[in-house]
Amino acid sequence: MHILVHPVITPLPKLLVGCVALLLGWGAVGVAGLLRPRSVRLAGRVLFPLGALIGFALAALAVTSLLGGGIERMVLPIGLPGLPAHLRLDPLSSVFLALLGATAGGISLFAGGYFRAGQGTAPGLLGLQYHLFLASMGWVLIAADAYSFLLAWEAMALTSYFLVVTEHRRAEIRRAGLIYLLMAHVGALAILLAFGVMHGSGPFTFHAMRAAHLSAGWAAAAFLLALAGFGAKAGLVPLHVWLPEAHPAAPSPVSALMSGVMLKTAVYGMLRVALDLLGPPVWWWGLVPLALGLFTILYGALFAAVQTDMKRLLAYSSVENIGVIFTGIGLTIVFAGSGMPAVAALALLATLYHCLNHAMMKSLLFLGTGAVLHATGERNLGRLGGLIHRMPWVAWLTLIGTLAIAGLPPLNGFVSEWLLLQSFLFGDQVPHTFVNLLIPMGMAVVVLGAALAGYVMVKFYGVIFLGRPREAALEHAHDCGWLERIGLAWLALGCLALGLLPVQVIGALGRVSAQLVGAVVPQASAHGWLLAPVPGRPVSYGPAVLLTATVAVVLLTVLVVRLFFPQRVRRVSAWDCGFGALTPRMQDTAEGFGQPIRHLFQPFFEMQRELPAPGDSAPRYRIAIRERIWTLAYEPLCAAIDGLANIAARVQQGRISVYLLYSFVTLLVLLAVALLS
Amino acid sequence: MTHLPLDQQLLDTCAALLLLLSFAMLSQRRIVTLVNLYALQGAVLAAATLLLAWRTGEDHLYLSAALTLALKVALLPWLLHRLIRRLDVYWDTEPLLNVTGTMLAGLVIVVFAFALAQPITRLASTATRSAVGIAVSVVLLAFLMMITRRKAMSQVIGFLSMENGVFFGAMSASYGMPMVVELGVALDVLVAVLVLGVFFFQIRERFESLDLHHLESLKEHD
Amino acid sequence: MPMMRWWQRARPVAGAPGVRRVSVGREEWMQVARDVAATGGVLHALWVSGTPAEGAQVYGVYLSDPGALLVELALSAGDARPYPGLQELFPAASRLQRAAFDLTGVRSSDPDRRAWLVHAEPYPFTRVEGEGVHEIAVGPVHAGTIEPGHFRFSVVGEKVLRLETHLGYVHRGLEQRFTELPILAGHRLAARVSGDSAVAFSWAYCQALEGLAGGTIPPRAAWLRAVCLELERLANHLGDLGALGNDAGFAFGLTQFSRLKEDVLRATAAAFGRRYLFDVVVPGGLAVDVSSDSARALADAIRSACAESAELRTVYDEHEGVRARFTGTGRLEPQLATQLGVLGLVGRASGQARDARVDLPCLPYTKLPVSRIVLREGDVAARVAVRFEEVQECARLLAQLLEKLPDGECSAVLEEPADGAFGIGLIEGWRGPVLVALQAGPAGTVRFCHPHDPSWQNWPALEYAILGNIVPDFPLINKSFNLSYSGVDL
Amino acid sequence: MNAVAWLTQGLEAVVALAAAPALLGWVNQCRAWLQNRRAPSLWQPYGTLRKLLHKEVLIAENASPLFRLAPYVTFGAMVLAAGIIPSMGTRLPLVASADAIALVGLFAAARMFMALAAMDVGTAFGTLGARREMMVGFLAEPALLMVILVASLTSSSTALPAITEALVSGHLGLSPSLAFSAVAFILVLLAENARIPVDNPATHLELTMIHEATLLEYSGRHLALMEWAAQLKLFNYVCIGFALFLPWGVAVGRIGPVGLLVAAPALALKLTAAGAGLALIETLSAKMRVMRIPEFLATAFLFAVLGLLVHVLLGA
Repeated sequence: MHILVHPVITPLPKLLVGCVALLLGWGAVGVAGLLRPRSVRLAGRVLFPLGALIGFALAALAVTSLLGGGIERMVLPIGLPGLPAHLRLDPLSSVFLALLGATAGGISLFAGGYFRAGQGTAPGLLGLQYHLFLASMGWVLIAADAYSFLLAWEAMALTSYFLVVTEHRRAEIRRAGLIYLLMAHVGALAILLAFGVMHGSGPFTFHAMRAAHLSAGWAAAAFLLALAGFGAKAGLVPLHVWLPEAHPAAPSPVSALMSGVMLKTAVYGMLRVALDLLGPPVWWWGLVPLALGLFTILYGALFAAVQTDMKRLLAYSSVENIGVIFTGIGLTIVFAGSGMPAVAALALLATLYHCLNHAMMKSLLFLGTGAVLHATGERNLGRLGGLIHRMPWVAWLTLIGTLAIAGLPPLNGFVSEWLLLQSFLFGDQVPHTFVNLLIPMGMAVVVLGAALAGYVMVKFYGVIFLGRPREAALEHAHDCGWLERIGLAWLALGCLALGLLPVQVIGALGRVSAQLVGAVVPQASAHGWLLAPVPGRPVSYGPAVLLTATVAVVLLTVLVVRLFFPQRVRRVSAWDCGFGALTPRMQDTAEGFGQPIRHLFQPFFEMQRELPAPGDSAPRYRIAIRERIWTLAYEPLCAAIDGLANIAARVQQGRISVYLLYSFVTLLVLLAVALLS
Repeated sequence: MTHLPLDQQLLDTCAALLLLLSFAMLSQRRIVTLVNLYALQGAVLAAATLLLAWRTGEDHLYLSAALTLALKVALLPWLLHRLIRRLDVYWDTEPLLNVTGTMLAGLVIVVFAFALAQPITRLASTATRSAVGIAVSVVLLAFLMMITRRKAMSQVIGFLSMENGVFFGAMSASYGMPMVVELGVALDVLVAVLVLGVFFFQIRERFESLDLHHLESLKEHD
Repeated sequence: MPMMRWWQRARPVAGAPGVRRVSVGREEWMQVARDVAATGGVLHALWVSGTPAEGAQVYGVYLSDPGALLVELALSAGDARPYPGLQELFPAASRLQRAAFDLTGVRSSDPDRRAWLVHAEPYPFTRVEGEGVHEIAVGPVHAGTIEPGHFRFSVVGEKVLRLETHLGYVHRGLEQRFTELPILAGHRLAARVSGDSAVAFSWAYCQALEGLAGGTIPPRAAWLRAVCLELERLANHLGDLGALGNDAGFAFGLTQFSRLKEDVLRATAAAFGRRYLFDVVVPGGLAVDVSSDSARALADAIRSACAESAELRTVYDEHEGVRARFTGTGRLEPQLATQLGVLGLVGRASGQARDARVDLPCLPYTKLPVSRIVLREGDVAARVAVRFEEVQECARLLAQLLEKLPDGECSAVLEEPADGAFGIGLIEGWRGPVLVALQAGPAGTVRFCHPHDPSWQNWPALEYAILGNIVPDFPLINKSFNLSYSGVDL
Repeated sequence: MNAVAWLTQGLEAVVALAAAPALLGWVNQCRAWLQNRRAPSLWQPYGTLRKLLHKEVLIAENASPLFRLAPYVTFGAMVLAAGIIPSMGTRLPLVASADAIALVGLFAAARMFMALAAMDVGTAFGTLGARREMMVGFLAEPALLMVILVASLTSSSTALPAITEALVSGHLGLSPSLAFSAVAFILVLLAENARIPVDNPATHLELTMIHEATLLEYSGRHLALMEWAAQLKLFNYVCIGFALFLPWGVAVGRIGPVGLLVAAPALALKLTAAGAGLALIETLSAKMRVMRIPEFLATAFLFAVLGLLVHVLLGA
């Protein structure tokens, strides 16, 4: 197969135009909702499905662009004077556009059935915010200058903020929104500074930035600033604090969109800056995201394990997955900077693959919790249970997402995990002492994180869907509607497809590795149906074969057992030790699942516990778990800022003439500086 | 992958075994087992010395090996076992750091030790390049063991294991110390153990326990 | 000494040496209890005879400094007022009072009014409030071949926040059955109160009966009874030590100790004609005599079992895994043990230096001093250590008993007791002090008989010992207590 | 040729299926002898399976289809794993579709299904078993994976056959890092197969058990499949150990059914020795406190990491 390492720039940007049109289409769908803002039927039955169609079209278009492998450019005469909006569609953007379109399509279908008239924002307005959010994310992915990128970035932050505070009448949701907005802006500021450093003396277009030659120090500064900015958006520890607050606060389709897609725009930004705009990366840069990523994996997994709110659990699981992705980015940079492009390509593929996977499975899970929330009105794991009997569609489709995110073959989560480990195995060949020692040890953390994810997911699925209902009200839970089912099924299908067709997906993603690190990996073994992407090593993985073989063995077993041992099946009550009064209270709870983790990883958690006294006739138990990071970093930081603000407040006099004096003095100082330089 | 000669492989294996035994000692709380592990470490050390002697043809290394065997595999463990029986201390109390924590710290120490050994390694002959790092690790791990234990008995064993590390390091870096020094060290160790034995009886008579935190009470209080 | 006041007022009771009886009024009932508690005494037994309609007596037995004090509170007929409950001073009293209510309808002032022996309605367990607390309900049907009892754990994950036991699944109506038997045949039923303490209960019954009938037994019978009692102790301890090893997953221990126990049982069978010593102790003496040859063989068997047990002790002590499981598990602090009035073996592992063989010795223990074995750690390891040391002590006693066995008859004829005569039997069984209170009826019948097992005191202690431990350590802790179910279900 | 290869593949799985109960029987026999007990017959596990298969199946009223699916999935995964592990031959068709990482994934999938099924009925013991099973798993899996990754660093491939072939051909020589990973592997094997000191396969005390607790609600053929899967798992783990540390006797290169026959005695010999060793370890140790298991597995994990470190440091 012929791969274009230096793609040709096509003269007529057909696909890019189509792309812009589709994004505008989302905008239009959003505006259309304002016609009858209170109408649930219009938004649910018409607009959201329409938005879904646009999403699918966008995905199709992006895949076409990716398979074509070309780069398209366009300049739109909007924006600042002298800086029109530059747009560009290349393999990297295409992958993320495909991710956006395909995921958003499924989520929009679900959202069509999900939003009802409630106390929060009116459906029409919600639709506007929702579709503008989608459009701004798309715009981020095709923007090719700092100005339009940041504009779209801020639009994305603002629209998502409004979506987070949909139920703004609750104080904790307003607080979550505030933290989110604050972190988003701190992040945006870092990105702005990064662009400021990168543009050198040229214009603010990405093209100019690629051409600019930065000194080593400035390049490193730009990289670290970008890492801080995009890391804050993605939820990299310690900048993740907004994520477990904001994701659960938002309505479930929005949580799905934020976790599944919005976090990936940050990953896109990181890849764009580190591997494209900054030119060939320096190997040691990679160590920073690698170390932070590894820590994030462990941190996210541990906190997910002790959560009792199902959406917070998923939010922490997102933190963990962002850790995996940033670990991959770090590895890519280390390998690319050490003259190992083929291995760098492998690590990059693992990163991209995990982005796609996480978009699919996390959206699926968030939508699943949305359906549960709708049916039961309950987010607390302590009051759920046994829903597989009441909501079979949601339960079985969510099971696919659960198994996928636990990293089990033959589903998709395993593929990216596998690719990442394969690239880790080259870590000992990095030509820097110590680094070659430490990188393979990082593998241990990835593996531990993956295994912890399995623990977390058994807790998540088991407590919500299996066992006995913990509350009587759950008996009346109902399954979700057909539109929601299609949305869930689409995402589940995505998980399956990504899991079973890695050869094809890797083939398509090869364009990105060619663009960013200048190398591709082989995809298939000699037979053609086994994934064998590891350069120079005889390793292969065939999920389809594995699945077929498993199904064959299982069917054979069923057949043999049924044929030769057709003993009848009798339904009886569960074993109760002769006591005769099993209650739902006799099942492990979310706290119960968290207890061993809390016990084992005590230093991570800040716990306040109230244990019942022995012999107390009305015993009580209470536990509150907080992240130490609040007491260690954020609270002192807030206190410091408060202090500084108080000092600054002295400047405030309330008299116009004093303020004019300040302005005047500032002007003079600036002029003096200009004069002297 | 480069193919190393067989004797190098054997030497590397000995080095790895030494490290393994150090970690095993780190996680062991039963003092009798600690002594046995120490004896085993001595045996591996003797084997390594023998190997090196055979390889380099340096005669005094044969003597070294014999000395190691006699002292560290036979005499000292025998003395220690006797001491344990006499003093009736079979178990160390719960270590200050749990096993996982100790092992993690040990892991970090090994990485650090190899960093430390880097410059020496460059000077050393190819034959023993990797061994220096392991020797430093063994010394530091023994130190860690002494830090995390309460009972004087395990601290003595830690001290002896530390000496093993020093010996292995010297041997691999420069094919052993001069014979006089070696004999001197051996004598020193022996005397140290005897003196400590007497010392233990004194401590026990004073405090009726060998738990060293009792020594804290000797601190002057104001 | 406030206790001396009561002690001087009290009059000796027939049967066990060192027991005195005092009748008190309602106010004094509480005052005695307070005085006993203040001087470090414990409540040993509490029972009620009679009914509210025809008048009832509430009895309490305290083990205190000068000896055992039997306190009697008479409630007049038709007096429906509850008698003052002792649960504040002696936590174990609560269940005794509730059980007494279930049997007789005489109520105490205890606010806890849940039925204990009557299982008519679902038992309301104390619920631990708070998010995430869940329950584990085990029993009455268990996986092993053990007696029925229900355990309700309130846990978070593995951590136990509260344990509540519910017993009474094998209530057999023993007290009533006693009254249907001739008084001279009651020892057979007594032996079956708790099968593993057959000798202790039947001896206690016989001691009470012989006391109230005014008879004495030949010295040889007393010595042989002690042989039986110590053999029972030895066999049970050996069995427990094996089972404890097994519960720690050390099956080697189980097989070895099972074999040792079997050796002892076979030697017992050779000497007494029975593997387990049911119906050997009979009113007036012993049902079987032991020949000097079989006594010698028995002594040999015990000596070798004891030596092997000592060897196995080093195996247990030096085994890292076993040690890790035993040490610090299920700790019952001496202070708490005092507060709960824990008795017997479990108490001795938690610093409660009580042994009826030493404190209130009867023949032959008056002639053969027993050394008390007391440890203070209170964990499973301590309870194991107490067993190991008691095995050695048992072997020493048995050797001496068998060596110095007096000659002569081993049984005497007992006269029928007078109507209304009252006696107490108090024997230190392997588990702890076993008490039988017996009142004769007319013409050789039983008016009233109350057998009391030390498990009554120790079951609540188990609920405390598990706190802060993890769920899977419970079987081990439970086995280290090894309490009787049937002994308290009655 | 292809048909022959698949036939051989099937044969290997069938051999595993047939031999797994005997391995357990052998371990039980050795254990009994070491504990001075009279040993049960070697064929006892077969009898148990036969008995269970002929029994009526009882299912809890509130069990979902997941509960009935889980035994088949678990069993299927274990049979498949038996086909993937090069216990007798290295060049078999299924082997290429899953490397060692996928194999660990397969085990994890089986475990997850079992844990979910245990939670399905909603009893105290089932959920408790599921939690403990996952607690063992989340440390045992990484430890196993690290062991395998250390081995794959030495042979530059995560494919088990490649590792085995590299070892058999002997051009690796002595590898000190394997000493560390072998220790780690033995610890993991004990934990993953519910052996003492992690779990007591002989106990049925509800409060202490791990693996048994997850099976408490199963009966009849479902229980038979679960038991058989557990026996296969033990067999598979022992065979992974052979593939990583003791590959001698495995037929390298293309083999047919005849080659399998030649490799079988060597496997039987190794299994006999391994079974006796396992019984010895179990007899000598006591079951540890449940909350110590993580410490035990962390030790395994760290030993594997140490092996990695030694490998990188010594370059061997």
